[in-house]
Amino acid sequence: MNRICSLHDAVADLVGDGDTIAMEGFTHLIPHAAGHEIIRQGRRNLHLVRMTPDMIYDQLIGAGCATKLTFSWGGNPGVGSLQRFRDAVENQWPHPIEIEEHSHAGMATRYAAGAANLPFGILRGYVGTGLSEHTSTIAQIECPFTGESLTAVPALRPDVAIIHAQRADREGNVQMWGLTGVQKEAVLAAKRSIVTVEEIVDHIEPVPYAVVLPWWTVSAVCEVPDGAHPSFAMGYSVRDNAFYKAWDAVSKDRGSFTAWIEQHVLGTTNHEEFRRSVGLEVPANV
Amino acid sequence: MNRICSLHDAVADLVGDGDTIAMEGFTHLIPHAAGHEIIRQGRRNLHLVRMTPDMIYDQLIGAGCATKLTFSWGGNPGVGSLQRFRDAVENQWPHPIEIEEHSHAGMATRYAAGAANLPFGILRGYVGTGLSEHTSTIAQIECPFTGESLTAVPALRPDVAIIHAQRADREGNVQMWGLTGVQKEAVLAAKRSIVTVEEIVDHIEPVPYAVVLPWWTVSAVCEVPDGAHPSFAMGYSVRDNAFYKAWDAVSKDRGSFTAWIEQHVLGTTNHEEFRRSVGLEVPANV
Amino acid sequence: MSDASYTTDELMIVNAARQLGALAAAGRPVCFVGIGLPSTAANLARRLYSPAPVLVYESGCIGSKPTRLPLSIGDGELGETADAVVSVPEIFAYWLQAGRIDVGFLGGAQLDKYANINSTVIGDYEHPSTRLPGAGGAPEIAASAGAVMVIMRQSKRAFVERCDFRSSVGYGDGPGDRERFGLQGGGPKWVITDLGVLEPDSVTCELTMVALHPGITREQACASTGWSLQFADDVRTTAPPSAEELDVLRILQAA
Amino acid sequence: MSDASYTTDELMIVNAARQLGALAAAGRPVCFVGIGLPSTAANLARRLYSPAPVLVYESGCIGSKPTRLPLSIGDGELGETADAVVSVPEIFAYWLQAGRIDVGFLGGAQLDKYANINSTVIGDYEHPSTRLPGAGGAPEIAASAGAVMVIMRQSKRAFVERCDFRSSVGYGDGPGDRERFGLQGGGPKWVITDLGVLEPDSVTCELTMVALHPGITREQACASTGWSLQFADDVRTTAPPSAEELDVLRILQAA
Repeated sequence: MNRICSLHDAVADLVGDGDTIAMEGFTHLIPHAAGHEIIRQGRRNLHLVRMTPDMIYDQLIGAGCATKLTFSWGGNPGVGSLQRFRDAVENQWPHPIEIEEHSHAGMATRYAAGAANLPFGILRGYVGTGLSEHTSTIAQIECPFTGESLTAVPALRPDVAIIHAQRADREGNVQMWGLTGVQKEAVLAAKRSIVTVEEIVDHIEPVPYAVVLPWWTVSAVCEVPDGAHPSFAMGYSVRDNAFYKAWDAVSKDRGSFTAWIEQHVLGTTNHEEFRRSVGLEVPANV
Repeated sequence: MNRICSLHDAVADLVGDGDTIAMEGFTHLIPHAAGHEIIRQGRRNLHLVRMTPDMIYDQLIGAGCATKLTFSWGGNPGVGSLQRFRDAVENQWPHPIEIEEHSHAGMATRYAAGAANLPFGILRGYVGTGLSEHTSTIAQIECPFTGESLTAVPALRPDVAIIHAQRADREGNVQMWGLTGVQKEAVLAAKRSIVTVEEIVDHIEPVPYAVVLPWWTVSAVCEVPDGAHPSFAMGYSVRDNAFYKAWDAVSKDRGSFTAWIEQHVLGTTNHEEFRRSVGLEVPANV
Repeated sequence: MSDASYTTDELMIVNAARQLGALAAAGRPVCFVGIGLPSTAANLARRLYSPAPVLVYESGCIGSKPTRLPLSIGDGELGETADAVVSVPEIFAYWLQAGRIDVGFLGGAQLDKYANINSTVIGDYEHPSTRLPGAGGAPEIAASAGAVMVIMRQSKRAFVERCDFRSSVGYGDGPGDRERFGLQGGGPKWVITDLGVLEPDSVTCELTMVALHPGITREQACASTGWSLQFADDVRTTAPPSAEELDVLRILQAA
Repeated sequence: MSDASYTTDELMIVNAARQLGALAAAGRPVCFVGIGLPSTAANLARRLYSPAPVLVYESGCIGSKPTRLPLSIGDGELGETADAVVSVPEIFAYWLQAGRIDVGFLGGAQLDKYANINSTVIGDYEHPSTRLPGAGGAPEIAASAGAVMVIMRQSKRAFVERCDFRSSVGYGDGPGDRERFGLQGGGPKWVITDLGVLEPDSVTCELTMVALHPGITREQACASTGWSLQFADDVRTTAPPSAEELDVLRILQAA
């Protein structure tokens, strides 16, 4: 497979049933189009990992793709609950979902440990909370020099990391900027990675606060303009807050959710068709 | 003391006898002028810490300021040995020096742990080397999840970190770019910090790969143009390789070393006079 | 308050901002800010007080000076106006855990009398009646920030004797627990509600009503609290939001 | 070699570059480069072979494409031409330790028959006759790089039965030691000297002469080695540096 390929081919070749998948993005640069493609290709038994699962994980869970979720905060930011996530946890619909719950600091530490090829990371965290009691991947560890007790968490090493970035060059070097969250760590911690980008350019100009992933750390790069929608890509798009708000009503009901997925995701073959289907303008450069 | 002050006042107020001092810089941005000021003010019993002690640490050691050195590589890059460091270790001149020796990876891990307020950091390192046998600040630790054995090193928490940067604004926010090494970690790990800068500007423009230290993380900012010489500040100066090469001859002999320090460092009152004394041009903006 | 010329959100935001103003007077506080009421309060304080609080967002923005209120923690404006933008692992390790944050903000679905907070589940963890978003950044904000300010509407349902789940630790089960847990931050110091202000008692650590908003009675406060609410010896009445405070807040929110 | 039209440094550099070229043919290798001969060899290989090796410098530069040879590990040119510049803690944790480096380079004052290297002290550690610069990045390069290439002049003084101090581990005390130590990298695979090329024996792990440079005899090699030097069954003679190799190298060094 070529490093630069279609999102269809990247998901077909790199995402398997039962895989542990980390699709990261901290409000900014969330890889929604890639999530839709996973639903479209009918992946099952996925272990989804993310600090802040939001709408796209709600869709994956509701569509029955996931049997486990590892996370630290699952909500629709500024709107409220994730209805499909709640229905899965509270009512086991469409089937039971196992959850492994951490804090943001713990998840960030786990990704960083994975990126550094360490089996665990340490932090000051969790002590006294209910998480220590209910999550088995939290342990105490003693400092060999001071005797102080700290918290250890195991590294995250996803099978596949999937992120969205602003651009890549033709060699496959990826550049993202603005708030870049934990995406670099997720890619470096993963065995394989897919990056959707707003555009592929001849030459990447350095910009302030940019994170660059060299081509040899990325498995596949796919040009998917506005592939983060309704999230955004700084310099290319703004967050579609109305779309996030509207999701609450769509997702509240199993029937309306299923109809939405069938019409807009399963009923389309790619991101361009999805955009037309939900009434969004198709970017000029598609 | 004002945050923005003279280097004399910063060293007088923030560096005490017996302090642990980290003056960092990875070839680029080495705070030579600050080192001279410490010699000038006659500090004693310092515990010097640095990944790559070079000429300025050679001067501090030869001038009798230091009784301990924690480091990972001590040489004159591209030239050879540090003569004063060798004379201290091999012949206890001007007095014995205790050494605590690590690898680069271990030192970087130790600074990062200090910056993160952890008592230790972990890495895959040292196993099978003589360092494990001779350095007491290297320990084994077991992963609580996999049972795997890893190496632990204690955090570095210097009393004072001293670095050189390209610029600061009038509030004291510091910006450096190019190769920035471990300087951010050193400052964040230290109790106090002094930053010498090429210039103080009204407003800091973001530039690619820049590291910014907010004013509230820095104790003192001192405008010292070319304060890194013979090291360099990208965008302001180039490395004075001839000066590094010439140091070898000066430092080889105790007498010529002492004469040099007396004439150029102890015999001058600030960096501007030092520059005139060694025959360097004084930058126009002094 | 039905005829008040301000909303309960405005009341809480103004009182939270005032507390930041008091801290600012003693040296500019560094605030770790979430989106919503805390972000609004911190941004209001930035406009009202000098020196202005420094805003740090968990998305990695340090020293953000947004000209309009951010809609989300990942708002582009936060990065564009920041002194520095760092990664999420770094913001938690080098900034929050390192003790560089003076004030953290928390809210949640339940708050108990020792200022522990639940934002995880209502009911049993394995079989919850309501699954909430989860702890997010709260456990380590509660552990490591120099002080924590809680902003929550006061009600019997939310202010409970004991949380169903402890997402973040206030004073645990009472005096000495923070020390036993090795928590380095100072813990919750102020709870700003729509009825007034609670603070932990210096001996018992129990949240105690220290101020009531204009027109609020002790009976209303007790009726809106799920534990036997104690009052400070000298309960203040907060000043109503001033015209200036409301003007600046509304301009901020309209931008 | 007194009448050779190339220096021993050029000879070693060209042979090191050729080895990188052989690796490049099997997919572009990522090289962790120090300053000096390794940097020169890697930059020569970048110009001679396609796909070109990727250069990573321990100062934090990833994918540097310098147009002239860097004078130091912190040379501005390395950062300006890099795909990415990262901090020193990150380069060691996320890149070297993570196993992302295919080839690391090492040199030192002493090399022993199991390819352990000493760059710390000659003599006793506490009372050294010569204090050397120290280990620097070597312990973890030797531990974590996919393979290690050593470039050193061969002499009885430098090629010793056993190092005075083990700064970095090759094969320890022989077969199985790397596994026992839990080292994840492949260890030293090639030692390029001014006399030829040594490689570890696949059974004993002992460094064995597999190639001699033109005009070098087995006797010269034995006389320049502090242990009882073994030879491969089929010792090659290296090709002398070609006109093209020397041209490109000299243009590179003159720039």
